[in-house]
Amino acid sequence: MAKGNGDAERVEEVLGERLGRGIIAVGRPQPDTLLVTIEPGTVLAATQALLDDLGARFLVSVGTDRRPISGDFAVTHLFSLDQSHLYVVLECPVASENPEIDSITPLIPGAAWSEREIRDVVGVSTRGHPDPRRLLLPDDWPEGVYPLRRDFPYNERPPAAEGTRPAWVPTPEGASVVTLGPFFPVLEEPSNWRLFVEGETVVGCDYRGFYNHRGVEKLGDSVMTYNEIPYLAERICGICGFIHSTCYCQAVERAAGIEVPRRARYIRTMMLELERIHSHLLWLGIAGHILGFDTVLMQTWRIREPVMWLAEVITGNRKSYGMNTIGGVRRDVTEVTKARILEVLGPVEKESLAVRDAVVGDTTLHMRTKNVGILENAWARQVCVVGPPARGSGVRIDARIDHPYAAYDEVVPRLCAHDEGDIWARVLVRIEELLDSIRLVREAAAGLPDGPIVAEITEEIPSGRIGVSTVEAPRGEAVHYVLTGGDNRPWRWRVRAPTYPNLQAMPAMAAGGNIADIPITLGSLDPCFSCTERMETVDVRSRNVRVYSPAELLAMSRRSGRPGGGS
Amino acid sequence: MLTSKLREALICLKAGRVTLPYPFAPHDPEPGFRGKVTIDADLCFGCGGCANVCEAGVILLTDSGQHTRVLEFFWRRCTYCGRCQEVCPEGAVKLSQEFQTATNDAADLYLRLEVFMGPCQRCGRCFPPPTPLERMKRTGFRADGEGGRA
Amino acid sequence: MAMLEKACQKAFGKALWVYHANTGACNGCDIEVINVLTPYYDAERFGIKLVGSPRHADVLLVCGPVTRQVAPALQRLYDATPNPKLVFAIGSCATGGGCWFDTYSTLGGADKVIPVDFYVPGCPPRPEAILYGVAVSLGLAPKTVGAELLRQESVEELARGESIVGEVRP
Amino acid sequence: MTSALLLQTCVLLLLGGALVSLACARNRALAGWVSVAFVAAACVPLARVVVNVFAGVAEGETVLLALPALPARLTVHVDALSAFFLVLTGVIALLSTLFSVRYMEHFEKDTVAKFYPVLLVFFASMVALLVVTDMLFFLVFWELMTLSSFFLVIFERERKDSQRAGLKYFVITHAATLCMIAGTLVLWRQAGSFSFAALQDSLGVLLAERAVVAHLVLFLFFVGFATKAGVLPMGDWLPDAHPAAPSGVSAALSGVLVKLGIYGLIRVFCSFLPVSAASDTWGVVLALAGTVSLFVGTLTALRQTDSKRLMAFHTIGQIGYICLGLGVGVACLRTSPTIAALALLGALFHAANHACFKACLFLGAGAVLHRTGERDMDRLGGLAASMPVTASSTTVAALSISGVPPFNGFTSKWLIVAACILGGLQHPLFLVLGLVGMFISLVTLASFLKVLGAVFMGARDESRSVKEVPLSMALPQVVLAALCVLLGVFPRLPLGVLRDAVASAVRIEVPGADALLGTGFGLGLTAGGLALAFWAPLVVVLALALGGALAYAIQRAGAAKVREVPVWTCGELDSAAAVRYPASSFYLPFKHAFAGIYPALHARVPQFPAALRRAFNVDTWLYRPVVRAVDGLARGVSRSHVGVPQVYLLWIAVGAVVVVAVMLALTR
Amino acid sequence: MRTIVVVGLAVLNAAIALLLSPLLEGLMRKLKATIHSRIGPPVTQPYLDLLKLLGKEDLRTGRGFLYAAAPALTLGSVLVLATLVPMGAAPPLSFAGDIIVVLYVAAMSAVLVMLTGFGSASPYASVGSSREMMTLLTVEPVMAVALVVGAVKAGTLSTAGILAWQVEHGPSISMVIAGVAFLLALQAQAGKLPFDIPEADQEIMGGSLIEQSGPRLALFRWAMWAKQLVLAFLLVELFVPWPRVGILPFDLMLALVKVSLVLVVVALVDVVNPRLRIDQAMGYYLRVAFSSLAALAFAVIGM
Repeated sequence: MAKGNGDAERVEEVLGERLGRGIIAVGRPQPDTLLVTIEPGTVLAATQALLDDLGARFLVSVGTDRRPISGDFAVTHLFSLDQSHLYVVLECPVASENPEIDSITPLIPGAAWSEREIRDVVGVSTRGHPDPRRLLLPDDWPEGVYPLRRDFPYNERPPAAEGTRPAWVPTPEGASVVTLGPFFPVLEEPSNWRLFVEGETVVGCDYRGFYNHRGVEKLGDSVMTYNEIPYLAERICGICGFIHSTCYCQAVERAAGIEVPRRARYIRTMMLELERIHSHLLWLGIAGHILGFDTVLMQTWRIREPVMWLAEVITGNRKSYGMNTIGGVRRDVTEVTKARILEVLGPVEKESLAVRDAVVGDTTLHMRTKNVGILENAWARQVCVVGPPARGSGVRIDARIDHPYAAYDEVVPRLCAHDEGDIWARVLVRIEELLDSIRLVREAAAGLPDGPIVAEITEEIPSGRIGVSTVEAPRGEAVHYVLTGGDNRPWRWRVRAPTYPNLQAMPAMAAGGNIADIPITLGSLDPCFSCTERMETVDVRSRNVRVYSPAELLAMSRRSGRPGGGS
Repeated sequence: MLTSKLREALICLKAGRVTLPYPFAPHDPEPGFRGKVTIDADLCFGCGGCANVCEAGVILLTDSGQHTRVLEFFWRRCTYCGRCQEVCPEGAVKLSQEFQTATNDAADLYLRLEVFMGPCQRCGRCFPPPTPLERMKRTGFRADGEGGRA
Repeated sequence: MAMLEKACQKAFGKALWVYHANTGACNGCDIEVINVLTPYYDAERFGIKLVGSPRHADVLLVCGPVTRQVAPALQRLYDATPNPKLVFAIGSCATGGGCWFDTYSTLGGADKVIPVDFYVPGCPPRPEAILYGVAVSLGLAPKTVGAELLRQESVEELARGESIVGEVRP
Repeated sequence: MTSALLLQTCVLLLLGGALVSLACARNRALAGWVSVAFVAAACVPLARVVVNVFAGVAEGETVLLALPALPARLTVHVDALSAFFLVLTGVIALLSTLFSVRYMEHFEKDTVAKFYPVLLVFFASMVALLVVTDMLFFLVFWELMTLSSFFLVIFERERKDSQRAGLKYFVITHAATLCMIAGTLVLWRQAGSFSFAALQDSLGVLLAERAVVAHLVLFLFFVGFATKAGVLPMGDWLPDAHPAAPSGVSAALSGVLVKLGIYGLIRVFCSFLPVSAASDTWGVVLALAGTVSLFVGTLTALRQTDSKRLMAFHTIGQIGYICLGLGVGVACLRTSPTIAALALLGALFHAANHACFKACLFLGAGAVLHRTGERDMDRLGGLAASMPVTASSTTVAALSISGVPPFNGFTSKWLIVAACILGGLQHPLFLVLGLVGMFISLVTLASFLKVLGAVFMGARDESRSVKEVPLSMALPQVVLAALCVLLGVFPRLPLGVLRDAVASAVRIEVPGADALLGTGFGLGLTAGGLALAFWAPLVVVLALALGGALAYAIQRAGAAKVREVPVWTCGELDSAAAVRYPASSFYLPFKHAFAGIYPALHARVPQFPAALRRAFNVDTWLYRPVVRAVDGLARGVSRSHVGVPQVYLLWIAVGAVVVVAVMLALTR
Repeated sequence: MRTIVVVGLAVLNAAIALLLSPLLEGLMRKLKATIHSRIGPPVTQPYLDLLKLLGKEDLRTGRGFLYAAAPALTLGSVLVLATLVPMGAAPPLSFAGDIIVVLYVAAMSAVLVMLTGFGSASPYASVGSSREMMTLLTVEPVMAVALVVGAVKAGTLSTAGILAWQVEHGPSISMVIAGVAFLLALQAQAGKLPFDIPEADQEIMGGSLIEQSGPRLALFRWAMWAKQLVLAFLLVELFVPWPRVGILPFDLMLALVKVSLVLVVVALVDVVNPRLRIDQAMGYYLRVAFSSLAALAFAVIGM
């Protein structure tokens, strides 16, 4: 990361010029992470500088309740300098008396949800936010109750507020509303889209999501330890569970400076790519299903099924593998399973190629996907779209290449991008990635080094450290941010799923389209609401358990059963 | 376009009919599959490690009387992560290969184990009497250690 | 006429139309539910098919813990489905709330909001497990689980020579 | 009593009614009921005349007045064709007057003094022009009819759109009248008389000697009558004028007034025009003009969201059907008289049917307007529950106009389309026209499903409480809807009568009803012993009833319980107003495809100097003197100031002189 | 005597439409499943579906006589259509309706479905009905042209007349083109992909029928299956009636075999296509309609 060093200095320099005394402190928690603490009043200037002078890409904003430690809140904006392989963490302390900070949404449309979420969960409001409606709490949630504040118990269910109505955008004149969801056949998950239509033409839409908000984070607040959270992270999303658990583990490992053995990194890479294979095949089928082309669904899922069986062989479960743990993986890939992997991949590759050849020339599919649901490159950048939707619009980002993790420094993926920005481009990106993933799994299997699969953790994870990790999920880049705490738990764990920014691009893609195009347009984002609507996390249950080596942990954990908690 | 349709048809026809005979013939999971939780009552000494690591809070520990510890598995919400199996020092808790657990009654998804045990008065740690004879010898210890073991 | 009525009732189990409701699940179960319809498992063998409107449904497949936001909608969904109907709770979240059974923004399992007829635990349940659940509901297969009450012998019982270890209540 | 006497009684009753209603115009309800009484009374002698005619009581022409100088004679003669149109006039006049009594309540500001008298004069003029057989008097009554209907159109004269509609109506119809005058003058020069018989002969002579002039004359008549009938492009006044008038009048305008254009066309092209190559040509022209208006009119109607405007465009479309049938009939007169007779039969039957369902639809739209104050269908919805009678009768009428079997619209369309296809065996062009007719029948269906879907079905707006209209408004709708069903299911009787009408109009021998329509209880068209087409509504209705009963038995087989539930909107609740699918949203992709078919002219209503405006103010020179004379009614007279058309009148007068001069020069 | 024959044949036709249509639908599903590489439902599944639906609760969101009677009338109108269409013999009620009547009666069931959709006050149903109408607007002309070609060839509008003419004169260019056009129209009339736009489960959740449950849904579905069978009969009988031996059972069996083949083609097209958008479908059918005018031109010049 020598390059990162030089660029970090440049960032410091630029920010120093722009902000002057606005900078409170500058730190380097990891070689590729720059932590800049600034006066909250200079947040707009800092953001402007990062965007204009350094070409930074916004990742996510995190709101943290630090009152028990330092008596204030913190709003942290994460940026990525993709070319420089550098994360920039912009931390703004916010006084607890009047928690308010300037909104950066006017500069970065993609920050809108992050900031709304901060208002919802920790109660730091944003000045100048163009759309300060409630984002993720239930409609009947009382005002002024902030679930992610430290003094809010994880299992408290405040009584419903009276007479609340969902905060819907007013219907444009002359249009009628067609509601999609919360229960809608092609949205596998609950979310409420209100399409404003004139005839079949969509003139606008409003999104009320977060029906899937389960309180993942706060749950950890009272129940989880560092080593339990991977299982929770996995259940943020059933399809890309391994991505989230990897991302979380990496964030903690980075914060704590744990070196993961190479074999574990390779195994993680293999699993990540296997997950991409089954996810992309799944998506192809679902896309076909949305278009009524059930044959595609049936055939791609038939091709996919052996991959699922393979997952069962390797991990013991078809999904929610339970493979990751801090410092490595739980199960090894033996020679036998390796042979099995290669055996399965052969037909998958052959049939995927056949599907590609068939689909690419199918003009009826083109009719439905070409020039439909167009996401302009400029807008994709503005709302910080990630993953295949971004790459389909010519935004050439891929976390595996920009911030290499696991074994991606040695098993190098190909960046698959198209410039058209329509649904078809996203289809092509995914098919190419699917084929590339098969290559990557083969390479990783071939190059699998010997050694341990999990690092011996000998020291307690220090508190107050931050770790930022990005992992390229099939849907795009997942971001996990961990602020370590005492008591064997993170103080704050923030997850940004890839769908979170991608969904924000949906209104622009929907407007002017046809009702019939909405499901496939939405589908082409490969949205994953459950990921999006998790809710950060974590603090640990009240008992004091340090992190030790697995053996020690084992011993410790026998100490006591957890009282209470019955059904 | 027509060639494309033909290709699609070809993929379909090449694959043939793949439907598995399940449920009319068994389709067992791969070895290593994490299924329904089972417990070997004889091996458990009631340490509660499993309850401690269970992320879904499936396992409830209550001490009833002086030498009975009750482990209740409300495994209807079990997430099959296998942590309990991992931490169990005696290998009493195991995830079986069983996945055919559908039922019409939520009460079926429940496992209750009453462990006969005696906690050490000094360290408060529970341990099982290794032999029936020893068990008989060790009656009379009380479960009043720290950690509020209920 | 009465005969026809009876025939209609009999046909119920042979043509279950399924409406899939995700009430806050992580997608795992949802994907497995769809998987059940795909070639390897092919639930349509049993006349099961996925429908788009609750009015057409005979079975509600509920996946996921019921979140606070989705609960009223789930209740409405239940009311919008014509009788007779079955509710399947698919996956650990829907059967018991999963790892979020007691958080501030969920209400727990599906049976906290609507009556559930069949529970299919699993995280996620394998497609076979879902098929098995269907088979159980149709009476094609017996249920194999029951509440297990295990007990180690106490001193007194040992003395009496009694042991009830491993008894399974059906 | 002779027909002439009966007709005089009828007209006098109507005129008397006009005076009496003017006298009691202060009391709105009284004026209304008086008008109804007089119209009803006038219908009695009218009915007698019609019965006489169809019973075959032969009467010659009766001369009531003669102007030897011209020479013109006010001759009265009722043949079967006139009788048929008299029936239409009588029925619609009675029902629309009845409807208007309560309907006029909601024009609180406007006095009925300018409504009922004018309406009755309007009816009288129509009756009169249908029975005269002298072209000069025909034109006089024609003008009277035009003027009286003009005043009805601009009834709400404060409204800008009423002004514009009135202006347009005035200008266009007078231009048309001018054409007719010009044509008449040419023939008059040749014949030296205004009597129909003389004009007919002179046209024959002209055709033989100076074909160009003859065709020019025919063209002038075609323009004149087609304008009144609402055939595009001349019928452009119609979509503005019909909605502008009060709904009862709209019904009368659409039900009868435009039919008189058809009457004129039949007189000219079936009676005057000899069966010759010229009739073949003009038949094709008529058919093409009809197809153009049905195509353009109906597709434009599809795009409307104003209920009355939509129906006005449909009038253009349906007149197109009539005109198509007429054209096919005229074109086939020479080559295949049977098909010609069928086509004309179809055209006339469609005219009758159109009078029923279109009047019913306008009354239905009026009822909705009366109760909700809305004509914009985007803002309406779910009225079926609160206005069941209106909803049912509108549904029947809508299905009729859309040609859904077994309602009456289907039977006449079936006749026209069958005639087109059978005629198409000789003139392949008619095949295409017939197909267009079938396609447009679907568009009509689409359009009226939109009306039903947007106004009567769909989400109810709970915030507005709407009641059903009173009996006097509901009854006319029910009667008309019942007529739609009866004429559809039992078409033999009306078609038998219409055969006589056709026979009296054309100059060829028309086969008997049995030879035309078959001998069965349904309709079976035969020609030369070959069975060509069949339609037996009774059988189909019976089969449908049996099939439906069986289906219902199946439906109840499982003894399913019925439960009323709220609409499923994916789990979230939404207000009915928000989720309602507005009329403008229906078939948008389809409408976009035909968006440019009816060019929209955005002409501004011209402003004129105040002095001119005053000078031509209708109220000052027409109403006020009359009204003042009748004690104290002046107060109610509107102070509005529409004067624009009168200026045009001036221009038209000048233009008329020029045209006549040119015509005379040509004929020399 | 003649009356008895007519009534008997009419009942036979209606019975075929009513009782065999679920079986053919079942066959189509089986075929679809085979293409999907799976076993699929038993061929009798549609019967079970119907039976089950008949026993379910009847949920209603609309009111009024028409809304209540729509399902029965829809199925009834299809049964009427069946008696106007030849099935092995001349159409029993051909004296009551010619091809124009056939076209309009065929549209009647669609009208009732649309009215039900609008009547159920659901926005999705309205979108569905609107789409149904647009489909009808472009599909019916295709059918009309195809049938009119027959009328022009035979010189009569009578279905029986056209059938007799076609049996006598054998195949001709214009009738082949018209038959193909009719087959294309059948795809949309049967509500199969790529033209199941009005139903579109994934977009508008069943369209016009979203609010229909239990017996009402059963009747609508049944009517749809029966209609696709009846129209397939119309296709094979009017455009490919040969060979014809004049013995009813034989001709009927032969026609049934041909109908099954036609429906197999429909199912095959269904299974390898995604759903089109309504504007694309309309454009497609408009093109078909205009191309089929060529058949009309051929017919006029006697080819």
